[in-house]
Amino acid sequence: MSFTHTVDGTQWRFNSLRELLATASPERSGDALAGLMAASAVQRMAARLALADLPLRHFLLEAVVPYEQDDVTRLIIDTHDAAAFAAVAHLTVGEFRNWLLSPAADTQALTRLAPGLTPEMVAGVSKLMRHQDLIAVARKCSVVTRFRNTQGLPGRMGVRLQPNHPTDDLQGVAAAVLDGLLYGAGDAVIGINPASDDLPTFIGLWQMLDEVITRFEIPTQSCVLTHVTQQLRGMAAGAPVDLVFQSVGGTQQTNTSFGITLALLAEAQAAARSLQRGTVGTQVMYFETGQGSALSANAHHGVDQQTLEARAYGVARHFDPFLTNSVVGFIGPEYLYDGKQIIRAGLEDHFCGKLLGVPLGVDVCHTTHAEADFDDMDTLLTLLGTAGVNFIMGVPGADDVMLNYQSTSFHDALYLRDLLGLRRAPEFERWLERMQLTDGAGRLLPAKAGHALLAAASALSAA
Amino acid sequence: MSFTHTVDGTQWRFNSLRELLATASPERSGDALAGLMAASAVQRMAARLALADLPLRHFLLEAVVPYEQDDVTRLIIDTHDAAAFAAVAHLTVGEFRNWLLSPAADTQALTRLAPGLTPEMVAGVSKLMRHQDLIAVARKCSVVTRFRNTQGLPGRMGVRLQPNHPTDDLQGVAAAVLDGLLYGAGDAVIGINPASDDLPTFIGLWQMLDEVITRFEIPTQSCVLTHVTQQLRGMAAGAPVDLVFQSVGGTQQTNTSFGITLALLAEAQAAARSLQRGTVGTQVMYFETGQGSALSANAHHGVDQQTLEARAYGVARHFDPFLTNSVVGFIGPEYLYDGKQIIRAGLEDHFCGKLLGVPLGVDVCHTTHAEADFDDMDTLLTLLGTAGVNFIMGVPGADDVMLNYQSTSFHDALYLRDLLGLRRAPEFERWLERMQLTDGAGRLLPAKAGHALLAAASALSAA
Amino acid sequence: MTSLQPLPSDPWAPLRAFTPARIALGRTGCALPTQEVLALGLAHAQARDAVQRPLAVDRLVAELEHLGYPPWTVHSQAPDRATYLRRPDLGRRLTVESAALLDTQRSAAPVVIVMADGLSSLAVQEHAVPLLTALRQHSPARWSSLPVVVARQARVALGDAIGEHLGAAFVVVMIGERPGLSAPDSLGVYLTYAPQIGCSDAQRNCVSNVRSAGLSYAAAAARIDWLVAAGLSRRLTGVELKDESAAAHPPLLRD
Amino acid sequence: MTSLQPLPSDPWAPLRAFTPARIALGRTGCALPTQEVLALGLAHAQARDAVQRPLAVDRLVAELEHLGYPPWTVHSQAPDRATYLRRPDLGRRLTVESAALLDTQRSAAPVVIVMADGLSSLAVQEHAVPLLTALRQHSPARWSSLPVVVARQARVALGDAIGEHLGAAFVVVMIGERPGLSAPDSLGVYLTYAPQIGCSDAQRNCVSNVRSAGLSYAAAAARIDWLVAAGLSRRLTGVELKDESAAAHPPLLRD
Ligand code: B12
Ligand code: B12
Repeated sequence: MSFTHTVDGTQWRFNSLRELLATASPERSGDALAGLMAASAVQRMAARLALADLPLRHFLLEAVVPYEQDDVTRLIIDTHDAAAFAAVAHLTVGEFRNWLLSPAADTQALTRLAPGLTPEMVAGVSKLMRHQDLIAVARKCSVVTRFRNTQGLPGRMGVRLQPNHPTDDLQGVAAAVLDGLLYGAGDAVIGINPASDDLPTFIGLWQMLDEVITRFEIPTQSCVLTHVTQQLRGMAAGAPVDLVFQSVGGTQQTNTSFGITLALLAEAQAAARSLQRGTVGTQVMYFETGQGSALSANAHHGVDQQTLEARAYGVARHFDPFLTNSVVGFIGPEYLYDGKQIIRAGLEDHFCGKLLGVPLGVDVCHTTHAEADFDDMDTLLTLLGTAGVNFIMGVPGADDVMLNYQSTSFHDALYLRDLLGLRRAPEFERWLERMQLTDGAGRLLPAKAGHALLAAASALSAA
Repeated sequence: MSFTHTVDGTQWRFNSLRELLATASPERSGDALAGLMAASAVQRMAARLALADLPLRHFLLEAVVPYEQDDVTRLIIDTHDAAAFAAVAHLTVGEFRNWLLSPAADTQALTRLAPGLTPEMVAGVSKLMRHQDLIAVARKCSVVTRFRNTQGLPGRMGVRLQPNHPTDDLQGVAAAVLDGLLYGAGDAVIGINPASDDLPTFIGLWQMLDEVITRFEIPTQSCVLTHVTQQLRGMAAGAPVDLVFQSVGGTQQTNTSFGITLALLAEAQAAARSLQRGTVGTQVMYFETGQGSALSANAHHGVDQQTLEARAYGVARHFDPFLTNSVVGFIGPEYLYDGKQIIRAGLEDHFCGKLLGVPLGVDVCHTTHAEADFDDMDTLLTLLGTAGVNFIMGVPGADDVMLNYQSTSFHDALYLRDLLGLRRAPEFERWLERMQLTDGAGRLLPAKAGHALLAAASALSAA
Repeated sequence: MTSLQPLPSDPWAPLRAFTPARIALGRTGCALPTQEVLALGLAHAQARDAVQRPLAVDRLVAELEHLGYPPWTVHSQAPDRATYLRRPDLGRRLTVESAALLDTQRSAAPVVIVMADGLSSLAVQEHAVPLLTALRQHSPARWSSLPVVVARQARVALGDAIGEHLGAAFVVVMIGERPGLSAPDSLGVYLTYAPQIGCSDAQRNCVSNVRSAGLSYAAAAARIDWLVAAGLSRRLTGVELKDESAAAHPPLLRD
Repeated sequence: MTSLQPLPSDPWAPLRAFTPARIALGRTGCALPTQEVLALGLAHAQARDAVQRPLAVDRLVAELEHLGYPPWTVHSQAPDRATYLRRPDLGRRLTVESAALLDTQRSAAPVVIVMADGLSSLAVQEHAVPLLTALRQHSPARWSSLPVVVARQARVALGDAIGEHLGAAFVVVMIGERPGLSAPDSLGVYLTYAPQIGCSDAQRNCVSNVRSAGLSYAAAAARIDWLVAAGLSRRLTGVELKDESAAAHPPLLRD
């Protein structure tokens, strides 16, 4: 379908929903690269005005990627909950923004609505929203998940402990794990990105993490972020796999380039569930996404990268994840050029994920080749804290020595907790206090000589 | 004095404190314009490393603008409180940052320290700080001031109601005043920037504001932001002047270009005090500052614009102000090029002001000719909210129709209050509740038909 | 602009008649309604265009010639808009050619008018000539015959250089103020006695916000004329010279 | 680096021996100590330089010639660094001249090596030749004589185009990974069977983090050689081919 809007006598025309959404998107290097970006600020505003008038229902009639060609579109359409949608079915996108910001849209109403929303609707409304809107609405959403602890409770924020090492050396990884725990991090997951690709290494990592978690009775979960097929092999070999990880994208072709299918994800979910390793819940999936991956795989079908990112959350949602993480500044400047674009994208991703009912965390990060710095990261981190992000990353000194990018440090998490009073997952919070690593208010205490974790550290050094 | 630092075998040399501070400053269009900016990122880091090693005491020995030539330098040196300084006298700038972020630097300690700090020390340490540091430390500072209400109490934030009109039309201004009050704004001050420059107009404005405040018994204060000499004339003519306003800069020459002297400010302060119009306090001065004004007046003496801005707070501090406002993005891109530079400058200004003991508010704003937009403003606004800013602006729809720039709207203030639980000045909060404009939690209620302010609005319409 | 279901409007909406300010916008929760957010966004996009738009010098020159003020055209040292925005210092200096041109044209008239693009060429394009007409109507003796200079990529202080090179006793700079969201075409008028390179802003007076929704041509002309007359006779402008052209306004809201 | 009074250090500081990661940094309140903030800032400044640094092609070519692998030099369609960073699509395509050059050079060798600057020319400059030497040591038969292509402004997928034009059965791309704060010189090796324009990343394997503080040349060579051998014999690379070159590691921290 085509859309028009007239501004001061000039008629602007948009030939499809895809084009309308792309033209309404804020300036972004990835959309420019794909040739989708608005040609002028006035044209962009015309697209937003046209989008504001579009009935939400229309999103159920016009797919941005054809139903016949794409299993992500089919997933979205086939699992759409019309009953939940009824609450907003009479609204246009612009009216939907008004409703979302109104007191009527409280946590309960938003939770009920989530299954009625498609990724494209959510992406669409986000394009009419300023930073403050993205924050104010996301903050009202609540997505609570459970495995060995409870993530996403109001006023709380988790941290993924990311103890990567350039050769996946077990002692090196263990050292970073201890560092993170001593800094009070690791409730969301202790998740290692391996540099290597061989099963024995992975099994070593799974076992080591399992031993640490078991020995110190830590109410948390582990993950080795290799390809899902390796994790299936690991589970088959009896490895102690808690969460199953996979990068996912918003189109079938992107997922093909990642070497995965929806069926493969379902298989992995079933396999991990069957291990029954969770204690307080059975949500076993951990997904990562990031604007630009579809375009990078030449699999974007002329759709803007933010809409495709929301579609990736559509994929994630289907597998009832424990965690979903937008690695927002991870890939590079070809998709998000500078701090400004990374900050906006981080807020959009968080908003879209939460509104869809996905437990969204954000890897607040940048690469050295982007025009961004630690100031920008502090900004995004702080904004996401006020927006109620489910979890962030914890990397020693913010410097990932294997993935080669700058994320958030354990210190950054402490800053944010202190600034906004954000507590850890309740089970993990109690554990830290029991271990005398934090005081009653969750503030870090200096680890006393002879502390069990310090003893483990000494044992490691002696090994 | 000259300073050197060696990085990876390369020796970097800085020929004066002035040069060291400028080179250590983050990228900024104004410093580039003045030819003061670091030539490379590595050179900038070398300057920061050298600065970290510099003893704080050195700032008392080397003035950035010569003592003999500049009355601002003389003010800073002559009023320095050595006893207060003693607490940190043994530290280098880098150690001072460590101390500021440590729990030892609590609100009390920082309040005691303030008179012992010079603007240059504060500017210096800010150059070693990331956004999160600027926020975390500023938040611990507390600068409480009083006139007809109390500004700066912890957990509270004021709003200046800015009802400007392109011809200073009394009805037009009154309409915007009512709009702001009905939106719960105006506790910091109701302050009009006049477009015109004639005393009768000012007297009309002063009288009108006085009538509104008196008639509705609003615990707030008014201000007409004309040149201080006009305000002196107004007071002489018996006008009801609450706060005296003036733009100030960080060098004597800048102030000359503004047509003022320190003596003139003292005269105005004495005149306003003698009117005894405050009810809970006697702080009568309102200052505005902004990075770039010295350079614009060709009065910067080779000092970077952020250090000069801190010196302007040195001027403000001397006159015990009720409010001091950095109009951070107000002037234009030649001093702060884009959203990123405006955001950083806003956080620096707030940090420096607070650390010096100045009641700093920020006009979170941008001009159309800068590379910035409302997203950037939302970002800075939210960050400053977490940092504990004393007050922000409230402009109808964020669009100042006389000064031609975009500031924050009454709505923006509501957003920030709701997001962070920031309350209004206690006296004004009680007034709003008494007037049934807010509920017990400070949330805006719809004004009921027949409300006194609505009646005034009707009377105005009928007039 | 859009056809969204409107939100309940603020009961004081009738006050909008009194001000171009965006009052009584309504709200959804704490936020601006979608319509208003979009209206602001569109105004911002348009105002950014206004900053970039070049002055149509030919049109302005033709209008001035028609009115009997054949102008000289000068250029600041800022070659283009991008440079102009980052380098106000260059916007305050004349190119060598422009300075040379003016040097050959030294005039006997005490007052010179500069029409400068500033940050909004639109403002000068629309309002400078009508304002000059109003000045001539107000006080034909002073304003009927005097040199006019059209200046491109100019800052206020370029008037000092122009005045100095022309040997004028007084310069009146009509310049485009930075474009706002509701006023992309606002004209500012800066008045400097004894203009010379290096004058500070404390030595000028200002009449601002001249445009349809702002100060009318007639009212502006009255003020400017008063300030020029007073400035010439008291031999100064700036902080020491206060605008006394108007009478007191009656207090309002008194019942 | 600076001479600040150090803050109390974390008691687990000895663990630093096990990892290049920035562990046990200490803290002041919730924040990183000044020393660490400055160290990060300096590393960031330096790593940003590493992104910009051009590959010293002549030096690399000379080294390869000396080793007995006279290389061909090609360029992607990204003319310079600024374009390369914004246009990965261009970094995946050969210039017309480069494509033509390779077309005339079709070789019989099944495996071709591409040494590409990627995001860190430093990585290729430092590690590509030693890695090739290690490969030749590990398995002289496979690695002693084969074509090497030096590619500028290249992305991983440029190897597909190179492989296709040369008609190679297998392409090994040694490429500079994006520079990190502690590893400005990390080399990644991407292996693709039957390379052709349009291959997806699911069709490749990867050996990553080759550098002094990372995977050693010998260990990397063993993996690469295993993957090439397995890939050639099973006629595929990618998700279906799992690296089985190594033996199990013993579990740790067990007491
Ligand atoms: C950036 C990156 C990504 C990005 C790539 C997007 C992009 N456009 O750049 C994203 C986030 C999408 C990604 C995804 C994955 N990655 Co990755 N990735 C990296 C990283 C951090 C940097 C790569 C780099 O600098 N390349 C150099 C530049 C010049 O090349 P480029 O042409 O611009 O980019 C291409 C390559 O980066 C390639 N690529 C990226 N990751 C992977 C992984 C594999 C197995 C392959 C074959 C190719 C590949 O895709 C890009 C586009 O063609 C490396 C770590 C490192 N230190 O290098 C890990 C790394 C290469 N990735 C890895 C893995 C495991 C994956 C996943 C399989 C994870 C998962 N379970 O889904 C997926 C899927 C990859 C696939 N088949 O497409 C491992 C590989 C381990 C191994 N030895 O096989 C690494 C070493 C570390 C890690 N754990 O993340 N990755
Ligand atoms: C920007 C601005 C400033 C900036 C100027 C810095 C800069 N480099 O641009 C700052 C914040 C420093 C400033 C200060 C003041 N300003 Co002022 N300013 C403006 C504003 C918003 C825009 C001006 C503009 O667009 N100029 C056009 C561009 C192209 O010119 P430019 O060469 O780049 O900039 C020069 C002029 O802007 C000039 N200038 C700025 N303000 C003033 C004020 C006076 C009285 C004079 C003579 C010159 C002057 O200084 C700049 C550098 O030379 C106008 C409102 C408007 N709608 O125009 C008010 C305005 C001109 N300012 C005004 C006032 C009152 C002041 C102050 C006197 C306030 C005070 N009490 O201290 C001071 C001091 C001015 C001085 N003597 O230097 C009034 C003037 C009223 C009148 N009719 O006389 C105005 C109309 C509105 C207002 N209330 O702020 N101002």
